[in-house]
Amino acid sequence: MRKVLMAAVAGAMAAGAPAMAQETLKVGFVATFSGPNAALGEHLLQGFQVGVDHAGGKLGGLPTEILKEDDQLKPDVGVQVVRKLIDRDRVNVVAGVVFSNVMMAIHKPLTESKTPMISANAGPSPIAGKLCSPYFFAASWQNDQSHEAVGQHLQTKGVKRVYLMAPNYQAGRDGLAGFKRYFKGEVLGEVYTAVNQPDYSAELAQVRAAKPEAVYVFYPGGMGVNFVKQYAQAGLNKDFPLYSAFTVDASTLPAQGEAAVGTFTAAFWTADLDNAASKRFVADYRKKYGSTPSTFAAQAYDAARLLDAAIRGAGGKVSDREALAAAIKTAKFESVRGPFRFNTNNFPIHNFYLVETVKAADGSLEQVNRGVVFKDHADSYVGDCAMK
Amino acid sequence: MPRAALWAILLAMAVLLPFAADLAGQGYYVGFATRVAIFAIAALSLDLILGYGGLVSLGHAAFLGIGAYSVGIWTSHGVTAAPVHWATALAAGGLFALVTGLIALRTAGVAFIMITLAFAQMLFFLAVSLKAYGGDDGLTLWDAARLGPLDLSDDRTLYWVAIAWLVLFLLLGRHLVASRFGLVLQGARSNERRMRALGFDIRRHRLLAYVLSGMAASIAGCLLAHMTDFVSPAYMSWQRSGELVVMVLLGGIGTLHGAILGAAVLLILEEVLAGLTQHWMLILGAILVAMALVARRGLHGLLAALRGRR
Amino acid sequence: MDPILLLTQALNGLQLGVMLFLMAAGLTLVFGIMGLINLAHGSLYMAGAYAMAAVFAWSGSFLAGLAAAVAAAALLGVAIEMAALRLLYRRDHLDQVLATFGLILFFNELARIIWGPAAIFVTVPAALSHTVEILPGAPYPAYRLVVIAAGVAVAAGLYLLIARTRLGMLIRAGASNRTMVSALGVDIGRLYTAVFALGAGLAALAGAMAGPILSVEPGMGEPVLILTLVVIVVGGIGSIRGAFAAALLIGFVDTIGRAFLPALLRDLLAPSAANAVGPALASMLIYLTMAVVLAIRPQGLFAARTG
Amino acid sequence: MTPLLSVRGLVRRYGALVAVDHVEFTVLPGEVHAVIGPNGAGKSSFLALLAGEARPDAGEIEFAGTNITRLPAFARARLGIARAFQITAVIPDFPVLQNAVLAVLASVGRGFGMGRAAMHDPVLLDGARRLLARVGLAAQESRLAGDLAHGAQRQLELAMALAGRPRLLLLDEPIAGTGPEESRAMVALLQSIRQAPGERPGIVLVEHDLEAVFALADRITVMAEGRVIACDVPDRIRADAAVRAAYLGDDAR
Repeated sequence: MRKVLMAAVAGAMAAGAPAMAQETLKVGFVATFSGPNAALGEHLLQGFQVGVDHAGGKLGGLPTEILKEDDQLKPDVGVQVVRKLIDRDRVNVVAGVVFSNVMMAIHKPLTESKTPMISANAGPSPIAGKLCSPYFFAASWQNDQSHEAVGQHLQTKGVKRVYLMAPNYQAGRDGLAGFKRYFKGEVLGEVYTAVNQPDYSAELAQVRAAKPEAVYVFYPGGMGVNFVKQYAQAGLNKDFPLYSAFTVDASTLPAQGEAAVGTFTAAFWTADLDNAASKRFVADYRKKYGSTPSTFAAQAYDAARLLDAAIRGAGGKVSDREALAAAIKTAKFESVRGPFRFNTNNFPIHNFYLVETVKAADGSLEQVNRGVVFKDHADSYVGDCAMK
Repeated sequence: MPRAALWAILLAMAVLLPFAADLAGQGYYVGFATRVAIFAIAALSLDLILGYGGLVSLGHAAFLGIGAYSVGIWTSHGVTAAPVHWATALAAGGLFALVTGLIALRTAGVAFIMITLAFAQMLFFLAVSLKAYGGDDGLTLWDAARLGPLDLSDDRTLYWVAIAWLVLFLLLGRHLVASRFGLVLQGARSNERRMRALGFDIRRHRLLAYVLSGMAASIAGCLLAHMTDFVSPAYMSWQRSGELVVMVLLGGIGTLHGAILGAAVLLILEEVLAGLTQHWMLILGAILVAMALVARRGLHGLLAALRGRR
Repeated sequence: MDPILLLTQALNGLQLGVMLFLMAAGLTLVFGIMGLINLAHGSLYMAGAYAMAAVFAWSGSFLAGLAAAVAAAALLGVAIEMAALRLLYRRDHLDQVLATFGLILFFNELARIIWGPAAIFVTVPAALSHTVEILPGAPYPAYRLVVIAAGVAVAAGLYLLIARTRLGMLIRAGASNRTMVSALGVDIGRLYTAVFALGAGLAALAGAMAGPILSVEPGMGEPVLILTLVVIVVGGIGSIRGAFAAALLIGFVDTIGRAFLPALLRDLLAPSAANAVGPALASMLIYLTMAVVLAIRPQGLFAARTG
Repeated sequence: MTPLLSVRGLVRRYGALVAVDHVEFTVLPGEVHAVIGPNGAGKSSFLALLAGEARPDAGEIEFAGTNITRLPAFARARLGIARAFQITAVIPDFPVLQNAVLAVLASVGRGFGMGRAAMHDPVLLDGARRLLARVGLAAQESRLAGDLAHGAQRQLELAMALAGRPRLLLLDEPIAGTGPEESRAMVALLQSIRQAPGERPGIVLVEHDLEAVFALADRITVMAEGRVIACDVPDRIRADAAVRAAYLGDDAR
């Protein structure tokens, strides 16, 4: 029941292939591919695909087989497919994973089987802290980092009174906590709404009554589409500038349209970032899929590049899991985000940028980089991690 | 084929499965079979009230959650003895069923469907707000549950335990539906008024059935937690309750073994179709519609009809 | 409490209420008359939203989008009814549950194949994109006011249709006594199809009007389906009046709960406890309301006349 | 003789309609007390009140010295009030024997009986077969009750009602709608029930078939528009001018 997306291309392309007896690389790619939240899984896979293409279809020069599995956004299904990948398909490494709750569920079977995991999105705080593992690597970020960046920006800007909103789950609570870690002004309201709540009119009325200087929210996916549209319709964007994280991005912007113009967010990467790796990625992604890549795609692309470098570093011996994990940790690759290195907890230390959504001259919507907020930013949970 | 022989063959297959999987180098299928057995227990328990009692619950996944959190909460406090988890789940599931059943059984039909959904949703949101136990993100269980000398994190061991529970519940269930209690329950499904006029306090019978069913489903929840080493509110989402209903209907209501069949077929269909195409839900949806239109009493009815025709 | 805020929240509750009523009216009619539990009602809502998005984008006219949504969903409803559901009227409710659950999976996936997995763009028509000062210092989105007005107008129209017209008479008769309607010499099959199309059209109208407010994506019908089921059960199955009352009740309870409950709890409890309990309790509130209503009146607020 | 059942001032309203309007009514032990009246007279509502399926708005019901006004249907059944419905109420998807077993179970079993098999219990089976023999259905025990002819279903229902050796039988039109053959058999069966030694239950008989009523009843109560307009022995009822005007005039053959 496997889905082989890419089989090995003939050895002709493998210029730098190791001379030893060649192994085959098997990558388990787990993400949410069905149901209402399938779009993000697609973004991850597409970004990863471009990364594999850039390695000539052979990550680390090895014939590469990608086994795609759908976690259906159900933690127990996630565990089931990961077990299948480990026990039956004997994959060398697992990548992907959109949602934190799925990541948390599969963390144990991965760690216990010593299977290297490269997260292309989810970076839950427990895994950055107490549950950190030598086999887990985040090619994305730690959940809190973007929130911290926005908090820092508002603090620097001298904003005194903010209003905070997020869905009522751990990532939402972590997010607002991260924001408050760097924002020291007054919090007029801190509202947690039901997960996947469609309508925010009641909460938006409270925002207007509170009269904050700025509003900061965390509403990923469909929630973000609803929220940003309704925020603009209520006329709030004129009076209270909207800051957000993971709410306005390339995956939601098409559906938000002009409602998102003028909102700010923070990210580790934007499509207009000026470095060679990013330019190449954006150009080839556009060529292949006809749209600007999202941050999700960029993370997954980095995951593929990271893996490619690591396998070369390990000399192609992917069956030795400990060696592969060690090689991932020390791998040097050109990240689309510029400087990239792993902290002791295997989460990246990297820059964060302020991002504004604007309407370009041709009427299209773009997310523009407005400068660095954090340089070489490490996450806040690394202290809880026992790895040194 | 005589029934006894059929059962013997099925049991033999269940016993041989792990060895066959090993032989074929496909140990993964033991885990998959465990999952089937777990959902079969949940579906079987639902069939007791749905098929025999005529009570359609759209909140049965709540009991999966109760069982799973019984394991999760104990484990997070360092108690890994599975019998403690199970006893807690039985007590908590039974109590939840008793309290909600007292209210829900005042209603019938669609109102019953919805009120059971309401109680499950309340429990769902309660679990989401349980920050100490992971909230929406769930709780990873780092210490394996133990049953005496046995380690339940071992695939093989858990498989045997799940099969043992399934067989136990199937035998208990069959005994129960053939008992006086079962006869009254089925009579009440068919003609409530007549049963009252005969002097049966059918609400008490239904409540007891609901409690027993909830307890059995809670055990399924425990096993699910043992298997995934993970607990989350997602186990009790209303979609999950809906899937349990679909399993029972697909297999054929009011037969017990139909529920097992339904659970197995639905999980296998998901597995197979997802391997064929990304758009497997389209096919699954069409299959379910066709089943509802063509086969009157699920797969069980379909098989019986085929046998009859031959 | 701030009167302006209260008024705004009341309007929000009303707006949610009328949307729920549009959904609930069709579902409760179909249940009351045909005895059909149609879980795929949310799919018709989704169909309405997508049809509106497509036609609005193509023609640039919001009204054309609205009309197309209603027409397309009504046609889709007729197609579903004739192809599958009419075979299920006399069957067990459980067969209906299985079939319509299958339809949900089918249509969600179909939408994903046609429009992709991501949310698609629908905006409010330019003429309604501003806010209106309902009171000094209380701006309210013009579009939502129009939604409220449209919802109330449709409710009134539905009332007239049912109270005054021949179709309405047949619908009322059908809800209380099915055999009588066939005894009147009415083609019951056509009546059923008409009622189903009416329900589908109303659901699509709700979906189409929600399009500019909510994200139009596969699976958008299920959350609203659950709320709608809550509404019809609280209102009393088969009763349009009950659906109207319950839709407003649920709309208000949900809105007021979300708006004021967390703040109220913050006054009563420690902040951290209030932050943990508040949102959970606000999410539970409508289910709590339903459980209380059903515990006291198992037949719902306005039980359709039985027997 | 103290009455087995006595009803005082019983009222039941449905909205503006007063279905049962201050009804006074008694049944003596062993007596067949028929209730007749035109359609919509409130007979079925009255019977539902006696059975406990509906609650009265006013009035008292006393049975064998116990006030049962507030008791639910199943509790009244346990006191010895059995019931046959106007629309035949057997368990259609059970075989005939299983229907009878249920009825016997209702009379012998208290508690849930989870540990005891139902269809292999000789006590239940023997009792059930005796009942079926009594109403002449022994040969049909393995057929589905829903497949029986209408009259046979009526007989089965009566058998089920008799299982608990009831002290009071509430019969809602047991004869109406059956063919002449079945109707004669039912009258004979009812005669045999009231004459069976040791049992002699009181019977409340609501019936349209006046021939049967006059053949069976010891007393007849005539209802119209929810009220009792006459209550007397059959001969006097036959002669009562008011009853004739209200009812018999149009209906008597």
